[in-house]
Amino acid sequence: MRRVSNDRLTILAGTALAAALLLAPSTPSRADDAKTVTVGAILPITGFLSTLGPPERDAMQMGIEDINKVGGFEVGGQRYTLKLKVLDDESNPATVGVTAYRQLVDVDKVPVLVIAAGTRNYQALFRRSPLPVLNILDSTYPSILDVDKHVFLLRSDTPAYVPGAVWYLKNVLKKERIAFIGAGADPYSAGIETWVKKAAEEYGVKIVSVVNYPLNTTNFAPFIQAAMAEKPDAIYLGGVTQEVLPVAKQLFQSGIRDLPVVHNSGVTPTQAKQIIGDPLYNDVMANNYDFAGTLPETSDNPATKKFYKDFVTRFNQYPSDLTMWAYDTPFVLVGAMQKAGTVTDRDKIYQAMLGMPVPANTISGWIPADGGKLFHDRDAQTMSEGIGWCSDKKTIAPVFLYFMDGLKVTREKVVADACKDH
Amino acid sequence: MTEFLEVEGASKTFGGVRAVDGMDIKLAEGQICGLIGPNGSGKTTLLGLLSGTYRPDRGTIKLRGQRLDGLSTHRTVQQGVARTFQTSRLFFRWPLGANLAAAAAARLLTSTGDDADGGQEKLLALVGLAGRGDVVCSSLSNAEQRLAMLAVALATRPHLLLLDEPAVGMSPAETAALGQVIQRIRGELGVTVLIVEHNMHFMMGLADRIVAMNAGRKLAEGTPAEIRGNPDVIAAYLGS
Amino acid sequence: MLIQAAVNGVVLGSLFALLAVGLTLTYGVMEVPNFAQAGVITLSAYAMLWLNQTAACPFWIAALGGLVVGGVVSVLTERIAYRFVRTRPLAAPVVALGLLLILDNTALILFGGDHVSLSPPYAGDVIYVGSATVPAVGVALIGTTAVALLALWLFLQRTKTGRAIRAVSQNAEAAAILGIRLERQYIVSFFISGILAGLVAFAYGPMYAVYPYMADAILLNAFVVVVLGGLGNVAGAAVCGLLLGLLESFGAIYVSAAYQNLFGFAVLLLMIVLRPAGLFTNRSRRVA
Amino acid sequence: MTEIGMYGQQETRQRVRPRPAWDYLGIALLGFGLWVLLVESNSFYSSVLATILIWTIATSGLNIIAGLGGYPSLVQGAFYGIGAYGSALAMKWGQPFWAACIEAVLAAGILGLIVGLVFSRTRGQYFAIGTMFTGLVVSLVLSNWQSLTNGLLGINVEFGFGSINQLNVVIPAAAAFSLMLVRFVSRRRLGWRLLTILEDEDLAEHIGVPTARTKLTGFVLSACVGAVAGVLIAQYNGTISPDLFDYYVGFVMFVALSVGGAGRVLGPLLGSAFIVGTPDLLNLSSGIGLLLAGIIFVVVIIVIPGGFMSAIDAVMAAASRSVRR
Repeated sequence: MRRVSNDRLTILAGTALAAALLLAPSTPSRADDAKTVTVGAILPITGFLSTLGPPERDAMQMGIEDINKVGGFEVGGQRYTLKLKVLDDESNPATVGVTAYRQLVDVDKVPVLVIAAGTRNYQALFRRSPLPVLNILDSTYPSILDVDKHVFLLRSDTPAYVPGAVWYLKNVLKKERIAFIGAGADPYSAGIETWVKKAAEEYGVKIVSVVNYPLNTTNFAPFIQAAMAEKPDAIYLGGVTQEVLPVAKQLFQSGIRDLPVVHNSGVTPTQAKQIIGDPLYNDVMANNYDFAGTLPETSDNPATKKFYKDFVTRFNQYPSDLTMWAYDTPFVLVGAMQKAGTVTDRDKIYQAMLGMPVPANTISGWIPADGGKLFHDRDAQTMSEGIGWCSDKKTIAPVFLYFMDGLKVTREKVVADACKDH
Repeated sequence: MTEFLEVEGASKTFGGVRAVDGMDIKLAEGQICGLIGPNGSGKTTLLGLLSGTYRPDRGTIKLRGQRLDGLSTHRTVQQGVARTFQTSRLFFRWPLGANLAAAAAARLLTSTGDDADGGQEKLLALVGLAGRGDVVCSSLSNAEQRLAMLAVALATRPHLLLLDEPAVGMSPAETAALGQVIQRIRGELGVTVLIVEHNMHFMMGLADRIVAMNAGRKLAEGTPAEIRGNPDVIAAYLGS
Repeated sequence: MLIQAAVNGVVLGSLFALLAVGLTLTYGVMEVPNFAQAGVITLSAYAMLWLNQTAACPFWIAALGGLVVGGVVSVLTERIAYRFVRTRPLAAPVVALGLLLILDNTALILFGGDHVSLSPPYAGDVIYVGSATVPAVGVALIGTTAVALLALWLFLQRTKTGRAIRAVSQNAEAAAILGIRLERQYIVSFFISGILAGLVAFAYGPMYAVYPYMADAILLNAFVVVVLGGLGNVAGAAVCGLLLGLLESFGAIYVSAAYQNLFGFAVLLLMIVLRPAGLFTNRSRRVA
Repeated sequence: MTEIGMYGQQETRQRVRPRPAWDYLGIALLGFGLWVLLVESNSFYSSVLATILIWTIATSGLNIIAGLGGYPSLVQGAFYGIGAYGSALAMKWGQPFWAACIEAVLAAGILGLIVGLVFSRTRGQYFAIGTMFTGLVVSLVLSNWQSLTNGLLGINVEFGFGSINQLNVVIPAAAAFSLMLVRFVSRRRLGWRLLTILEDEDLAEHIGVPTARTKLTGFVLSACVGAVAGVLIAQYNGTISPDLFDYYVGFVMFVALSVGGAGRVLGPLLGSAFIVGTPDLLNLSSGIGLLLAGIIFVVVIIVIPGGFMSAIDAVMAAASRSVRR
């Protein structure tokens, strides 16, 4: 085989490239439409978090449309409208997300960045070009708020809802022996495990077995077997919807049907039907309990009820707590920009965000911190809620409302006959 | 006096089959020795033991008093043993000259640096491939490839050259020419040659001595004329 | 406990065996590590799902349709790509990866990335074996594997085409000299391997979920099986599949669940070092 | 002129009368051009280019064992990962940056030595499979050894350079050096020995090439260069997590090398530019991007077996023929 030497080619390429670059004028940066502010978000549209990203995107779009519908908003005497730009991190922030980050922050120059997973992966980037970052998904423990002072969390953190689930198991369902089955590689699951243990110790419940299955497990039989060996009377599953539901399904398929199955996934009936399959899902979900933020569908607030109806009509899907929080996200951004009096100065917007009040027209029922501020140490909080399943209506209903004060359950309200009420 | 090549009790077993079973051979420097025997009698395996392709299970192999058994193949080559194969093996995508240069350079590591360049043309002339150094090996004819393989083996500057059926696929005329090439190799380079070959006629005219093998053992040894008349050899060939 | 672990192991082993025989069959005739098999499984599973849910076919009809899709897609991979790299063993893995990307992402574009469930009528049933419980879907998997392996064995031993495939697998050149039409055997092997992929989709889909990358992870385990069984050795793949399933199941219970997959990989690496030609073969032509 | 001639008969002449190093000058110019491009373009394109250059280093390393030696190593991603994790952890444990770099490269070299020894007897697809599963084991360890690697969350990396500008110089320089290294090795003893192994390993042994030692040297060198790339990606991203070094990364690096042109000096650059750059620059949704990547892999491998470099050769040969006419 003849091989031509690389000599000429290398020289040609090198000189041509160097010459072209030295001669070519640097490309002018594209001038943005002065009256539109881009809301930039990196969301998991595909990958193992793909149950979460798309509804959040849709809800943010709805929120933006609702703001634009009334003529946008005013900052410094100038009216602006919003537009949404979502990049998919494929549930893989360290590789895909990092690129998306540079695109939104350095090329599109968004004033505030909205992110979901991967906060820790962006730490170095936060330091290189700081800007206010609003996380609307990641409640993993230890909290992502310690990553950078520019990070805000627009949702309740793990310690704000997990202990309530254990409290409910002990005091309402009268269960004493919990088996924990977690997604070993998922930090969200690890955080839940930590707080289940803390709560169990506090309330006097026994954790009889803890098993964690590795990444990409599809057959949970050995893990279920290991968990069941200690004869638990309740099962706690760690992880997100796509991790939790397959385990719940295989628990059912292995004949384990009488024990309550508790998780913190924010699963909607639509997702349950899709992931577990019809008609099996109704049976599998029958003894499931899901503890997280309040759901829009169970709210008394008319604006929240309207959002729920609109979302269901438009996307043929039930919105979750995350979806509701995502709807509020553009309102929080507008509030911060108005308080800061700028739509471009990232530092001023950051300072404004630290002390901003709960913005108007939000629907999530944010519980303000001292002085009416939205963020408690950069974390915005709502009531938490436990939901159960109503087999006859094939849907979910709230069984427990609460707010955690440390490990103390406060403002609690147990709904006795949830399915009838609802 | 130490013999040039001295093999004592060499044995090799493959999966329970004794391919070579206690072979003894002595060769004097500058000899052309033929190795004959029926199919499966262990000739090629013995060649493999000498060239370091295999390691003997038992027995010793000494070249000029130096132990060869236990050495890896490339160490054996560096001790001055080169071989060719039954089927043509060359770096087929390379020109013949590059094949020779690679072989020469590999050898240069342990011996003093000869002029590889001048040597190359001489070698090509010696095997009758003068001026063919720029030809890519895959486009050489079968006979040329067999000669080229010989040249590559010689480029490692061996003292002992092992040829495994060098005349396979050659016409009678080409075979005759090969015989002359081998004579010249012995004559001009002083290389000792051990040939495995089925073509008895070719062998009888070429070899000084012949060793006959059967079932992994030495059957007979002697001049071509002695071997031709040996009843054991005849029986082995005709089958008993 | 012991019985339950054994039962789990047999279910898992059946899955590995079913997946591995398809891989090893195509490896045998063509020496390609057919990573694209995972993509064929995905497309076949989505075909079943589409037929079952969108086109409202009964489950069994949908399953049959999915098998055909699997066979056809598999033959397409051979016709469009693999046949061009037959003589280039080092190009084959690259092409295989490329095909896997194509098939998985075709599924992603057509059906989205969500996990969806394939629900056979028996999805919720449980069968009790002494003190152990087996999901009906697990029994279906064991049954499918048993029937498929038996059928494949009969096909390879008793039919003319089957014998031709074995001949090609042992020595393609010699088979060609004997007048066996290689092209035909390649196509038939890939079709069968596609059908086997369809069977994996049918039996495995209901256990976990259908999504574009559903078979990528288990394919690695199956690959361990293929190498352990001896590349191209169908019987070896079947036996090693079961062994690996049991090993992983008992390993998960008695050693560590987190490193379950690692047992298989560790055995594989040991194997490559100690007995490079595989457990069930004395062929050594592919190694030094 | 053929490259073959260079490590053949001209090898001995070269020692006496070295040729002017036009190749090195060319590569240096190329590196300079890439540096200009890196600092001139906006941060998004710049980051894509930096990633391409870091991949160029890793695949240049791979080029030694896989391109010159013909051994399809699929474990390069693991060496890349060990470079990244090794340097990040060493710095976390208080080592200065330069020491951390050396330790990370040494760690990769030692692993390379072990893997090379373990698979010394395997060839072809068995070697590929063995190295692939080794990569798999490394990536499993990276994601499961929580106490060391912090699992999937990954770890943050201390910045070892004075400024980002320094890093922007180091990356193209290192890429250019990695190309030069392959160019250098290919004309030296190690290089032509690897090439004889690529052609026919048994014959190589029979002309006196110590094949086992040669492969091992090549493999360890590949591992070390891969680790250098890992150090740089850790510095550039400021954060690392196991999915950056998943087992398929080694596979994709091999694909990048094959697509660019295995055994060719510029092959890694072209292949990396193509594999890393295309999805990002075309800004495709992930499904369509990967589908397209898959189609292009298959087409390139089938239609131009020698990769882009051989296509360029063909074009240049045709051009020079038409000029002469």
